[in-house]
Amino acid sequence: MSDFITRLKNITGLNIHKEKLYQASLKVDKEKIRKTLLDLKKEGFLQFTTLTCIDWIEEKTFQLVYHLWHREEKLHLKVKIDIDRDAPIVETVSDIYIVAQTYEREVKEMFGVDFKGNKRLIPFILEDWNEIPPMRRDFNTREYVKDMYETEDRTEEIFKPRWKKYD
Amino acid sequence: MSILNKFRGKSLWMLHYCTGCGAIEMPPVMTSRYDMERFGIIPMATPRQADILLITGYLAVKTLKRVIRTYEQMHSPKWVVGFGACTVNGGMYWDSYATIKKLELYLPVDLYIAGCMPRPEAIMDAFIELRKGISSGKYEGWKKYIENYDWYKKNQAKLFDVKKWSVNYE
Amino acid sequence: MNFTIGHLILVIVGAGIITAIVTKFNRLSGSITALLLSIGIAFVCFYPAFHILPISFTTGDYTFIFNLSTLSRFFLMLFSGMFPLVIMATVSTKPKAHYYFFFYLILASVIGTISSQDLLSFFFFFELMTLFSYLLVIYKKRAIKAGLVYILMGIIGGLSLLLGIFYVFWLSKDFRISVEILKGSYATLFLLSLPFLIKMAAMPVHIWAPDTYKESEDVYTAFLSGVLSKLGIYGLIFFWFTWGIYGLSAWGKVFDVPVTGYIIAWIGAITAFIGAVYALLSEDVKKLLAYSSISQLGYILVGFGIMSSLGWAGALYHTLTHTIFKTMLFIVVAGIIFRLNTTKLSEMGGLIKKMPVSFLTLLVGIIALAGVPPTMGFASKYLIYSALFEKKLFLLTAVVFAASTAAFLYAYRLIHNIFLGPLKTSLKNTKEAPLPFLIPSLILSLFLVMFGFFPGVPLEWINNILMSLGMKSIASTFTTISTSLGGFNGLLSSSIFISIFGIIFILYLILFPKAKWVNDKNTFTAGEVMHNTDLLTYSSHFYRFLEREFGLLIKLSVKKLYDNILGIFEWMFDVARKLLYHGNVNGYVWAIILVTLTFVISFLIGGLR
Amino acid sequence: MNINILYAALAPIVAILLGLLYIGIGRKIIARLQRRYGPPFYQQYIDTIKLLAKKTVSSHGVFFSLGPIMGLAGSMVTLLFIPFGSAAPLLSFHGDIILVMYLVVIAPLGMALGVGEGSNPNGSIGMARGLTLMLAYEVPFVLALFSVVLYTHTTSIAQIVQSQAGEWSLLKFHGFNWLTFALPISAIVADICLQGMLGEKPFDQVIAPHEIASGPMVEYGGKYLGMMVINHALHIYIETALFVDIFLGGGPVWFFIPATFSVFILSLIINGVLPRFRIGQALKFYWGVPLILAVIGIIYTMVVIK
Repeated sequence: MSDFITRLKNITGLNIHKEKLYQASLKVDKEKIRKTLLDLKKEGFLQFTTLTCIDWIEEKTFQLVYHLWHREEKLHLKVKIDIDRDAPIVETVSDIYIVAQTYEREVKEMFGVDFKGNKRLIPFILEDWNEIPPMRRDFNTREYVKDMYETEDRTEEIFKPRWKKYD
Repeated sequence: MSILNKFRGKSLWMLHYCTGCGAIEMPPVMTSRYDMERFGIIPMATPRQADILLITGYLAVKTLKRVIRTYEQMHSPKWVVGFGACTVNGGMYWDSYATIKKLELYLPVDLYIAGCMPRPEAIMDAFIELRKGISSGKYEGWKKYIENYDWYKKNQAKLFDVKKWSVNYE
Repeated sequence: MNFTIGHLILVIVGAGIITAIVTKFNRLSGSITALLLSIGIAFVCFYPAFHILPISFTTGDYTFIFNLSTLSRFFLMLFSGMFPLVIMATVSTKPKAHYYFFFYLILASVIGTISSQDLLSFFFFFELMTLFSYLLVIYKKRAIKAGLVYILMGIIGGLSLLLGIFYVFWLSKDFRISVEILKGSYATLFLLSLPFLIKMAAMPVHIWAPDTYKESEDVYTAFLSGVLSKLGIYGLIFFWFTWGIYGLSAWGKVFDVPVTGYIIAWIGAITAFIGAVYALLSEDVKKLLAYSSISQLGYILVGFGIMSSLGWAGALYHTLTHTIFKTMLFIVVAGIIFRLNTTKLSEMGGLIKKMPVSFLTLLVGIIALAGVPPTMGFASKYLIYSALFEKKLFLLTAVVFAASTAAFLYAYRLIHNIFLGPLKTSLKNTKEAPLPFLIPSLILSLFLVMFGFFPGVPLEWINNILMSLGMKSIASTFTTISTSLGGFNGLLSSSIFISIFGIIFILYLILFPKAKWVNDKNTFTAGEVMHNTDLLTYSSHFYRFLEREFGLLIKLSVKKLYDNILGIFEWMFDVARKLLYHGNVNGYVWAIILVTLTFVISFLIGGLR
Repeated sequence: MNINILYAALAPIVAILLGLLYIGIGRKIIARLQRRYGPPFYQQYIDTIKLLAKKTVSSHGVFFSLGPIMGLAGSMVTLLFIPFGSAAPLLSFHGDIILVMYLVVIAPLGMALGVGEGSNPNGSIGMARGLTLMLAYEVPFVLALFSVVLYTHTTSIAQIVQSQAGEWSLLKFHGFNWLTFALPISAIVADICLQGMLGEKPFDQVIAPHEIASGPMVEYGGKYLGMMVINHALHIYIETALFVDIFLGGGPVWFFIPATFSVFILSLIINGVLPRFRIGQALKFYWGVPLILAVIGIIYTMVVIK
């Protein structure tokens, strides 16, 4: 395992940290993400597991984490980039890994991160959503719920359902 | 029409809208262990044939649209049964931005079965209650829905575009 | 009033010329002229006070004889009765002058064919009919390739007929068939049957039919498939009854059926089945009807091949039924194509609200096609099955029954894909087919239902033919048909159905509240809104699961066989070309000497005989 | 003759009541097979009345409404041509087995038109499957009938029933005139085909609620569905009565009704333990063993009558 990481370091010149037995992480610049993933794919990271996003609201950054998996060496590699929270634009990797297309759609919808070059960045699961993306930390869920969905009982006037309670 | 109500009560064809974890309680109710067919309750494939709309679990706004459309496609007399805490007040999704909290605001729920999850015995008991109620003409949610159509539509319109989703506006 | 067949033919040709001239000046008035003249001709043929007399004239030592037998009269009425209805359907398509001219010439040559009693004039008119028919097939530019196959098969049939006639002449030194001489001659039987099997598109020689029916002008297809193909069964009966059943039985019998007839019946059954399978798998409405036509003509062959009076009655009855419903179906479909400009089934759908009259006529047509009781389709199926049951031909019954059940499949597909299902968004502004298409189809559907109530009426006519051919007649009254095994009452079953339907319908009107009409979008789609209702159409590859099961059958198509034979011929001619046209003078000399020698030797052998 | 007309008027009502009862008892038996308690035997009556008492009627078009009516009329007219055992020949002297084979088709055809106008692809797929299934079972079935016709020299059902007539009394049991004993192979084939005709498993591809949302019935609800349920009851009665008339000798009423019921229950028990074929497999099945058996049955018949 460590051999492979060392070899990977030597070949790609990347600063990879081993975290657990089968896990390693790597932080690169936002501009270098495509080149890095291309290199890693060449090295055998054929599976793009998922793409996640973390909202570091205090540091005004989004952290995108690309999860890759190497089948032969059994290595889960996390490639992390930081992007500016105010102008969240990053280049797509969907032409490198085709599955990334969908993950990018999800991140776009839930965090509002724009992916330049993704051909299918259409709405994903939310329908008729007019607010700021719901997974951002500055989105106030409680308030939104309070506004949207009434919680007080006011069906008395219309039609009161019956109950079956089991304690 | 009380005689017809007796027949209606004894033959309840059910359309179960299975979201979330509630669906897992249905198979024991349907199969040999609890056997709901002995009360004349059988699952149906399409809303056109069904009498009961059973909603087992949380409803996101997105699924609510479909449920309302399905409800409107059913032939009256029809009844709605809310199943589990999620339909009562949101349950564990009480602060979720995507799921509705009180189903009775959008559909005329005739009977709630509380619990997270209600056991099969609870479901059976509720069905018997429903059966008695229908036979005596106590449950008339479908009439209320027609009478207070605007009220229900107003509540629904807060969440989505009702014109687009209701069969009655086409 | 008396007149001869010669007059009749001349009048028809004259009518064709007049129509052509009028059409040259004005298309519409030409069409109306054609219609009026054709109604006049039909009237002349049908009116009982007009007697059509035989005619014969002698040139040299050959006598041409024209006479209408009972059988010919049946076909004469079939052809001349259908003719004005088909012409009526052409009115709104506004065809050119030569279209009508050829149409009339076809009718003239057909009447010549069915009235000629000697072989040479039969051959002459039969070939004329093929030629004019070819000229009409290629009326549309798209049909040139299909027409090539059509004329090729026509020529093969014509050559076979000519060869058969010469063979008959060689045997009997006469151009009239007489029983004694022909006994035991397989070759004449084969040669004189092949052209009609081609005309009826029986299975190994059917290849011209699908493409020709698909590509030819839409209304003409109705005449070609509904009417002209019946010349095949006429020819078969005309030649075969000369041998007589007893004469044919001399070659041996299978299940109490002459061997030759048995073979024909099997050809018919296989044609019926495979035709039906191809029909239910085709994606094009005209191709579907074309294969259906092939399949239905297979039943006629089955009935004919059984060689019993029930079988022949069934064949003739089905001839009548098929003429009526297939002409009607093609006319209705022509009307639909006229409005839609497409023949693809997948581009149609949901037209029931836009074309209700077309729907009703097509419905009657497919019920007759399927052979379901309130129409006359059932009587013909009944006679054919009775014949099969009577002769204990169980394997044939299985195949024919499979074919007739497959007919339900393609009949439903036809009506479903055109009229049912959600309305295609591209067809929102479609109008009902124009009246010229509707009137003939309504008249024909009326006949289909009427004879369904009174199945004995056409049978009486057919009984006359059977008796003139020296066979037993079928016991029947106006409303019933009975055979040695059983029977049915057409009026009773149909009227009970209609009355029960009426009772339930009235109950429905009284007891049911007024229905709430819902649109195409409001269907069960698991709660989803179908913004594009075209997605709800289930029409292309309607029987996909059967495609999988009949995969082998589709792969083994006859067309490929012909292609392979063509390939072999091409290869042979290629070799021959390389051998002969090599540019070497010596070789040419040798070739000439070789050919001359062959001729000399063959002459010598011939002389020795 | 007058009594016969009276019988004919009553026949549809009796057949509907019987058919619904058969389905009800059948549901109970299926439940017991699956170790359930099951609904009461009169459950099917309740269901039918409930469906007819529904208040909304939604229709997709004229033929959508006419389809079930045409189906019901087709089933009733078929019914009148099938004798009620040897008790009442009804109209069966006015039409024979070939007529019945084609009259049976009217009901599905009428239904097919309505289903088609329902503009739901599930319904269309269901109809396509139903017609294919018909293509599958008709061929062996017609061969089984063929052997009957060979044996009895008639296609009239009433005469087939008569040819099997013996002395019928509770004490004296003359079951040995039955064609089942004379033509055992054909009877087996006919029974296999009956499974497909009734649409019981493994041949319930047409309905298939889990695949195509109950197929033809997908858009029908309320009163229309009630009519379809009645039609189904009639259909069950027709098919079983046809089988009993032809192969079990019809018989008096006290034999005829239990016989039709047991034929239905036999197919229902098979239904209870089998999964579903794919539609292509159903075609392959019917055109395989049953077809060969049917041909053997005919050859056997030919040997027997000689």
